[in-house]
Amino acid sequence: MTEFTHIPWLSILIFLPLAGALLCLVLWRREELCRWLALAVSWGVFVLTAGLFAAFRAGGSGWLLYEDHAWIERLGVRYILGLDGMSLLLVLLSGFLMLVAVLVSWRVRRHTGFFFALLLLMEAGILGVFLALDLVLFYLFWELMLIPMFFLIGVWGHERRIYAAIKFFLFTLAGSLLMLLAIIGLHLLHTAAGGAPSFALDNLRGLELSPSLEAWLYAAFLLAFLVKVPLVPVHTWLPDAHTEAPTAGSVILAGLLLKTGVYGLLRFGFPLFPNAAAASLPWLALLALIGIFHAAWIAYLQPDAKRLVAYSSVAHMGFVVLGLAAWNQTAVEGSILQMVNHGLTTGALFALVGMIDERAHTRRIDELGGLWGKVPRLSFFFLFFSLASLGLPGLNNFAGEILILIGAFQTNPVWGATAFAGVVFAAAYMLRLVQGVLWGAARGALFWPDLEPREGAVLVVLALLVLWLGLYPAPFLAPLREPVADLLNVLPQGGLP
Amino acid sequence: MSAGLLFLILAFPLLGALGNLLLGELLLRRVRAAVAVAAVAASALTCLLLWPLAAGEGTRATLFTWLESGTFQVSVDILFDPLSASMTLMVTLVSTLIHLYAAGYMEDEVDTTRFFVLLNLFVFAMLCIVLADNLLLLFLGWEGVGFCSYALIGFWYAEEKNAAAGRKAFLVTRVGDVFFGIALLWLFALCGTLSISAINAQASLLGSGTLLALTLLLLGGACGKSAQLPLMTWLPDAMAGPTPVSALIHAATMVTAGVYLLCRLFPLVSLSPTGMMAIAAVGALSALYAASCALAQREIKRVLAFSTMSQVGFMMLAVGAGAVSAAMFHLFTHAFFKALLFMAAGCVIHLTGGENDITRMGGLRKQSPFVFWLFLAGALCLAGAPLTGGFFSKDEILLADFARATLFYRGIWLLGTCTALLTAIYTFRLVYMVFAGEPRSHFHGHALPGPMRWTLPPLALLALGGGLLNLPPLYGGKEHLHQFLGPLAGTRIHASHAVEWALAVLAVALFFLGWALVHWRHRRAAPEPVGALPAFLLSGWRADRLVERGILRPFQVLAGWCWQWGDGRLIDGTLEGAGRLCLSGGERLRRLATGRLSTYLTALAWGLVVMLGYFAWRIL
Amino acid sequence: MIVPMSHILAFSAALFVMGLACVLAQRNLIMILIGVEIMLNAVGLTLVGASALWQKVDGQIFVIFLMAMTSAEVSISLAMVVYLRRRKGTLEADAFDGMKG
Amino acid sequence: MTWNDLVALFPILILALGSAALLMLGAWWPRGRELMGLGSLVAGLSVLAAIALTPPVTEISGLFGAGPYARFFTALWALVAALTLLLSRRYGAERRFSGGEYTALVLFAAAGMALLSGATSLVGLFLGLEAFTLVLYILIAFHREDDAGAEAGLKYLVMGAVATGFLAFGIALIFTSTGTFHLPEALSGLDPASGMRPVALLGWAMLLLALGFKVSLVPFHLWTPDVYQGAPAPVAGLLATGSKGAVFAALLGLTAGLEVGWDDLVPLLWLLCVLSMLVGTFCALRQDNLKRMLAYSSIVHMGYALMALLAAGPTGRTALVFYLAAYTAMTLGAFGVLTSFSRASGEAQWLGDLRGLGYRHPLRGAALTIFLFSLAGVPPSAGFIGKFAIFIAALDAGFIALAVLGVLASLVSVYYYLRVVVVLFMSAADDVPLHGGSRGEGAAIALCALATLGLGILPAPLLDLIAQLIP
Repeated sequence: MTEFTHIPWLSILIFLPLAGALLCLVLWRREELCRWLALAVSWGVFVLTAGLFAAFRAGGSGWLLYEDHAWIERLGVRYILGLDGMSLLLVLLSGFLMLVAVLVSWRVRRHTGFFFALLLLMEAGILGVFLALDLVLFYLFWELMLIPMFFLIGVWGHERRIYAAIKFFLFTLAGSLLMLLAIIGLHLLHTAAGGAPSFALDNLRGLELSPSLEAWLYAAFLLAFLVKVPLVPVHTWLPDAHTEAPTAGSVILAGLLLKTGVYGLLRFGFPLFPNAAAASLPWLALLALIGIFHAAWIAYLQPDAKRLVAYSSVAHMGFVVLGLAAWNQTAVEGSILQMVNHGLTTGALFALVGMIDERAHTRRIDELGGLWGKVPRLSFFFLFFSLASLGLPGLNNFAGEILILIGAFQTNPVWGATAFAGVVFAAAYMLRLVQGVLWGAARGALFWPDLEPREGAVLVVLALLVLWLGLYPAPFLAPLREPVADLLNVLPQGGLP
Repeated sequence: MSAGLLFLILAFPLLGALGNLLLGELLLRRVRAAVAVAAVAASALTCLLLWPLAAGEGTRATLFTWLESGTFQVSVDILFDPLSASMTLMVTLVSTLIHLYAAGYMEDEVDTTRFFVLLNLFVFAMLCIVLADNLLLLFLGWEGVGFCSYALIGFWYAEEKNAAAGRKAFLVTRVGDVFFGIALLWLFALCGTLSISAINAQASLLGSGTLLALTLLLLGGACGKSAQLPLMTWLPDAMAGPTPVSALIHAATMVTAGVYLLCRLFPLVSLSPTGMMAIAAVGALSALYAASCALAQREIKRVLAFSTMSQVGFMMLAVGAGAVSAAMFHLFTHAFFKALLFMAAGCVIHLTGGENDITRMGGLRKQSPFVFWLFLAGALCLAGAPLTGGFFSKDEILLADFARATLFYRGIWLLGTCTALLTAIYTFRLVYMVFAGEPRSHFHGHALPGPMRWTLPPLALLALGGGLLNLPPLYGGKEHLHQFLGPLAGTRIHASHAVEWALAVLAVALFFLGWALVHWRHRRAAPEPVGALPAFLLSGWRADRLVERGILRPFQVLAGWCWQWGDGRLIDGTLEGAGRLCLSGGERLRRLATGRLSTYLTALAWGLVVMLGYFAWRIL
Repeated sequence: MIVPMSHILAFSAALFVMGLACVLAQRNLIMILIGVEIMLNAVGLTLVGASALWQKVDGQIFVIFLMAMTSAEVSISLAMVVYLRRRKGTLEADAFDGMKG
Repeated sequence: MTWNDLVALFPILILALGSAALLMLGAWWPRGRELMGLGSLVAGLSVLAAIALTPPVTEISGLFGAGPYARFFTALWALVAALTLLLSRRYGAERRFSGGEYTALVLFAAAGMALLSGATSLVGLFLGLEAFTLVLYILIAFHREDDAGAEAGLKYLVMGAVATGFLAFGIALIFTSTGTFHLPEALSGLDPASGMRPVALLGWAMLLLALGFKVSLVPFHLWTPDVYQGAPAPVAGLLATGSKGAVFAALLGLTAGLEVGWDDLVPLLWLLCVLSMLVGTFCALRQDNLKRMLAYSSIVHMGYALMALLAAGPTGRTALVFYLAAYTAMTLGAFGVLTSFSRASGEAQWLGDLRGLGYRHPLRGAALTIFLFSLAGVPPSAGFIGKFAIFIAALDAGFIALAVLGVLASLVSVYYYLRVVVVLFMSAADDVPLHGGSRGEGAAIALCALATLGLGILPAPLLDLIAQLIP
C-alpha cells in the first residue's frame, strides 16, 4: 500500500491528458492519429480513475492521496493536490465523461487534431480543479478549463457560437477574478495574523475574520462558484453556451464544468468562511428553489431541443444547490450523487441531441418528430434518458433527488415540499421534448441510419450506469460518507438555519 | 416455500419485459406474445403457490438495500399479507387474461415488441405498488405505472393526439404524485422510516392536524392515479391507447392504485375523521360527476372510461366510510366486469372495423350474439343487476355509508344511490345503442381472432359470480374476503337486517327503473338529443376547457414572462446594456484622440494644470 | 549672489510658460519647435541660477549637456520638418491627422 | 573615470561601440540583413557581458548604477534589442532600410534604455532618456515611403520635445531645491523642513508629466495609438517594451529613495493609475486596428505597473520588475507576430487581415494567442503571475479600491483580446496573402512565447532573482 501511495497518481492524472494535448497539438495535421491518441489517453485516464475508485471505494476520513511540492515560494504558492471521497467520485465522473466526449466527437471533421487537443487540455483542467488544494493552483486550473471551452464553443459551435463563447468567458471570468482578489485577501490576512505566507487550503482555514470581512470575501467566492453552477440569476450564459457548443462541449459543460462550481463551494467556499456560509444557506435555498421553477418553466417553452436540455440543467443544478443549502448528511450526499447523476443523464441527452442533429440537421423541436419510426434504437435511448432526467424512480436522477428532498424536508419542510412540486414541471418539459422529437408523424428524409456501434456502445454503458445508480447507488455513496460528515462539522451548529 | 421466493412475483413480469426488450426483435411475433403472457401467468401462478405465506400477518421479505445515506435508509421490502396477496392475485389473473386477449388484438400490428415490453412493465410496476412494504418502492411502482400508461396510451404515436393523451395522463397523475411525494417526505421526517408497516404502527402517535394534512396529501395522490375529482381529466382521453391497454388501466392496474394506497395506509388514514369525510366526499362527487358525463358520451370507450371513474368513486366512498373490505370487494368485482366490458368493447370495435361512435352502431346483437351476451354480462354487473358481482359489492358500499348514521354520510349515501340509478341508465343506453335495433351505418368488420374470444367467458364467469368472494351473511354468505383480510378489513358495518333488506330492495328497484327508462327511450332508434346540457355533459362539464383557461394558459404566460422578461430583458438586458455602455463609453473616449497634435498638447497642458493644482492644494 | 534665486525662478518660470504658450497656441511646426527651445532656455537659466545658489558646478555642466542634446534634437527636428514639408507640402501641425481614434 | 568604471560600463559600451562600428561598417557594406544579424550578435554579447561580468564598482561616475539591478535591465534591454533586430531583418530588407543606420540606432536605443534603468542621478536619467528618445524619433519615421510613419514620427517628435522641456525643467527645479542631482539626496527637497518644498513639488509635477508621457499614462497617452500604428512594427515593439520599461525601472529607482515626499505623490499616482486602467480599457474595446489595440492595452498595463509602484515595499517592487519582464516578453512577442505577418506592401495590422489565420499559420497563430491571453492575465502565463503579484502587493499596501478597479478593467479587457482570438480561429479564412515568416522571426517569437509561458508556469527563479536585486 505504501508503494502504491508513493506514486504521484494525482499528478499523473493531470499531466497525462496534458501531455496528450501537447502531442495532439504537435501532430495536429495527422487527424486520424490525433483521434486515436485522444481515445487512448482518455481511456488511460479513465482506467486510472477507475483504479483509484476501486482502491479507495471504501472511502475514509481525510485525504486518501496527497501531494505537496514547492512551486512559487516567494509568493507562498505551493503545488498541493489531494484526493478524498468527494473528489474521488467527481474525478471518476470526469474520467468517464471525457471518454464519452471523445467518443461522441469521433466525426468531428474540421481541425480534428486541435479539437482533441482542446478536449484533453480541458480534461487536465477539470481534473486539476477537482484535485488542487492550493487556492492559486485551484484558480489556475479553474481558468485553464475556460480556454479550451472557449475554443470548443467558438470554433465548432453552431450559429451564434461567438456570442455564446464570449458570453461564457466573460461571465465565468467576472466571478473568478473577484475570487482571485478574495484569495489574495485571505492570504494577506493569514500572513497578517502571523502565519507564513501560504495559499494552502489547510493553512487558510479557521482564520479569525471580522463578520463583514468574511461576508465580503465569501461573496466573491460565492459569485465565482454560483456563476459556474449556475444559479439564477447568473445562469444566462448557460443556455447560450450549451446550445451553441458542439456535442462534446455540451457534454463536458453540463457533465463536468457545472460540477466544479458546487465542488468549489464544498471544498473551499464553506470551509474557508463557515459563519458567512451558514448565514447564506437560506438564501442559497431560496435561489435554488427559484431556479428550479424558473428554469423549468422556461425550458418548457424552448423551441430548440438543445436549449431545452440546457435549461433543464439549470433546474437540476437548482436541486443540487438545494441539497447543499439543506446541509445535512442525506442532502449533501444526495447533492454530490446528483451531480454524478446529472452528468450522466444530461451528458447522454446532449449526446443524443447531437446524434439527432447529425442526422436531421436541425434541433428545432417543431421540425423534428416521429423519430421512433425511423431510428427506434436511438429513440429508445432518448426516451430512457429523458425519463431518467425527469426523475423516474429506479433511474439515477431519482436516487439523488429523493436524498436531496428528504434532507431538505428535514431542514425545512417548505423547501422539500416546494422542490417536490418542481418534478411536475420537469415532467412537463421533458415530455414535451419527447413528444416533439419521438412521437407524431415522421418528417424529413425517409431513411436515417440508426445508431452506429460506437454510439450504441456509449449509450448502452451510460444506460447501465443510469440503472446502477438508480437501483444500487451504495458503492457511490460509500466514499462520500466520511468526507461529508467531516464537512458538516465545518459550519457552526451544523449550519441549520 | 419460503419468503425468499416472493420476489419471483415481481421478477417474472420484469424478466418478461427485459427478455422482450433485448431479444424481442429477434423472436417471432407469436413467441413475443407468448413470452409476455407466460411472464404474467407465471407471476399469477407463483402468487397462488405462495398463497399460504399471506395468512395472518403475512410475510415480509427484504431484497436489497436501495438507498442509504445518513439516517435515511430504504430497502426493497416486499410485504405479502392478505391485502396485498389478494390484490396481487387479482392483478395477475386479470392481467394474464388481458395479455392473452392482447396477443389476439395486436395480431396485425407492427412494433408489438414495444407493446408487450410495456405491458409487462406495467404489470411489474403495479405489483410493486401492491407488494411494497416501503413507500419509496411503492412510489417507484406509482411512477412506473404513470410512465407505462403514458407510453401505452400513446402507443400509436404517429397521431399527435394519441401521444398528447399519454402525456396528459402522465402529467395530471404526476400532479397527484407530488402530493403523495410530499406526504412521503413528511412521513419520513415524522417517523424516521418509510416502511409502511412501521408507519401504520406509529400513526396513532401523530397529532390530529398532522394526520389530517397527511390524509389529504395521500388523497391528493390517490386522486391523481384513480382519476378522481379534480385530477380526473386524463382518464377519458386515455382511451386513445389500444383497447387491451384500456382494459389494463381500468381493470387491473393504475386506477385502482389510488384506492389501494388508501387501503394500505388505512390505519393512518382512518385516524382522521375529517380526512375520511374528505375521501368519501371526493369519491361520491366523482362518482356522480362521472356518471352524469357517461350519460352523454358517444364513444363506446369513453362511456366505459367515465363509468370507471364513477365506480372508483364508489370505492373511494367505501374507504371514506371505513369499509376497506367493501372497497376491495368492489375493486375486485369491478376489475372483472370492467375488463370484460373493455375486451368486449374491443371486440365490438373490431367487428365494426374500428368504429368507436355508438351513434353509428346498432344491431350488433344479430351480427355477433357471442359478443352481445358477454358484453351484456359485464353491463349487468356494472348496472348492478341483482345477484351479479357488482350488485353485492355496490350494495355493501352503500350500506356501509348508510350505517354511519351522520348527516354527512347520509348525504353521501344519497349521492351514491343517485349515481347507482344513473349507472343503470347509461349502461343500458350503451347496450341498446350498440346492440339493439338495426345497424345505423355500414361497416367492414374484421373476424375476431381466437384469443380475443376465449378470454371473455372466464372473465364473464368471474364477473357474474364475483359476489361469492364476499357474499354477505344476509344472503347466506360468509364474507370470505372480509374474514381473510382480518384486521386490515377496516371498520365493521353495523346494520340491522331490515336496513340491509330495504337497501337491497331499493337497489333492485333503481336497477329496473333505469332499465325501464332506457328501454322506453331506446325502443326504437331515436336521434341523440342536442342542446346545452348534453353538450355540457359530453365535454365532461367542460373540465378540459377550465384547466386550459385556468391553469395551462396562465402557466404559459408566466413561463413566457420568465423567459422573455426575466432572462431576456432583466438579466441579459442589464448585462448587455452594461456591455453596450462600456462600448459606447469607449467610443466616446476614443474620439478624444483626434489625431491632431494640438489636442494632444492641450491634454498635456490640462494634465499639468491638474497636477499643479493638486500640489498647490497640498502645500496650502 | 547678486540676483536672488526667487527672481531667477520667477523669470525662468515666465520664460517657460511663454515657451509653453507658444507651443500650445501656434499651429506651425517651426513655431512649436521654437517654443520648445524657449522652454529649454528657461531650464538652462534655472540651472545656472541654482548652480550659483548652491555653489556647485553640477548645474552648469548639466546646461552644457542640455545644449548638446538640444542641438541634436534641433537637427533631427529640422530634418523631420524638411522631410514632412516635402511629403505633404505643409507645415501645419494639425494637417497630420491621418491616424486617430 | 577610472578603469573600474569602464569595466562596469562594459555591457553598455559593447552596445554603444558596436552601434558606432556597425554604423561605419554600413557605409561601406550596405547589406541590411547581415548588419542587423551582426547587431543581434552585438546585443547578445552585451547580454552575456551583463550577466557574466561582476563589475568592480556599484556606481559609475555618480551617474549610473552598475549593481545587479542595472545589470538585470541592461541584459533585458539588450535582449530586446537583439530580438528587435532579429525581427527587423526581413521587414527592413523589404522596405530597403539602411541596415547600418537602423542597427546602430536600435543598439544605441538599448544603450540609452540600459543607462536610464540604472540611473542613480537625475543627470543620468536625463541622458539615458534622451539618448533613446532621440533615436526613436528617427526609428519611428524610418520607413521613408510611409506617410503614417512620417506622421507618427512627427507626433512623437513634437510631443517628445515638449516632454523633454518639462523633464529638464523638472530636474532643474529639483536641483534648485537641493543642490544635487544625485539620488536619493536630490529628493530631500520634498521635506517640509527644507524650505524648498514648493519648488521641489513643482519640479516633481514637471518630472511626472514628462515620465507619464513616456510611459503613456492617461491623460498624457494620446500620442500612443497613433505612433504605434505609424511606426514600423518592430520599432513599435521596441517602443512599447523598452522605452516604457526603462522609464518604469528608473521611476522605481527614483521612488525607492523617496521617503518623506511619498505621501504627497500617492494620491496623484493613484489617480493616474485608475485613469490609465479605465480609459485604456474602454478605448481598446472596439479597436479594429491591432497595433492601436495593443497601444491602448499598453496604456492599461502601465496602469498596472503604476499600481505595483504605488504598492511600494519589497513586494511591490518585485512585482513591478517581474511585471516589466513579463510585459516585455508578451508585448514584444505580439509585435513580433505582427512583424512576421507583414509583407513588403504593408503590415497586417487590421483585424480583418487576420481572419482564420490560426489555421493557416498555426504556430504564429498559437503564439499570438498565448501573448493575448497573457496580456489578458489568464493563467498559466507570465501576465497572470505578474498581475497576481501586483494584486498581492496592492492589497497588502491597502489599495483595495485600486485592486478592484484593476480586476474590473482586466475583466472588460478580456473582450478585446478575445476579439482577436475570435478573428484568428473562429472566422472563415480570407485569401489575404500574408508572409510565411522567416526563421529569425520565428526564433524571436518562439523565445517570447517560451518566456511568456515559462514565466507563467515556473516563475519562482525569476522572482527570487528579482527579490535579490531590487534596490
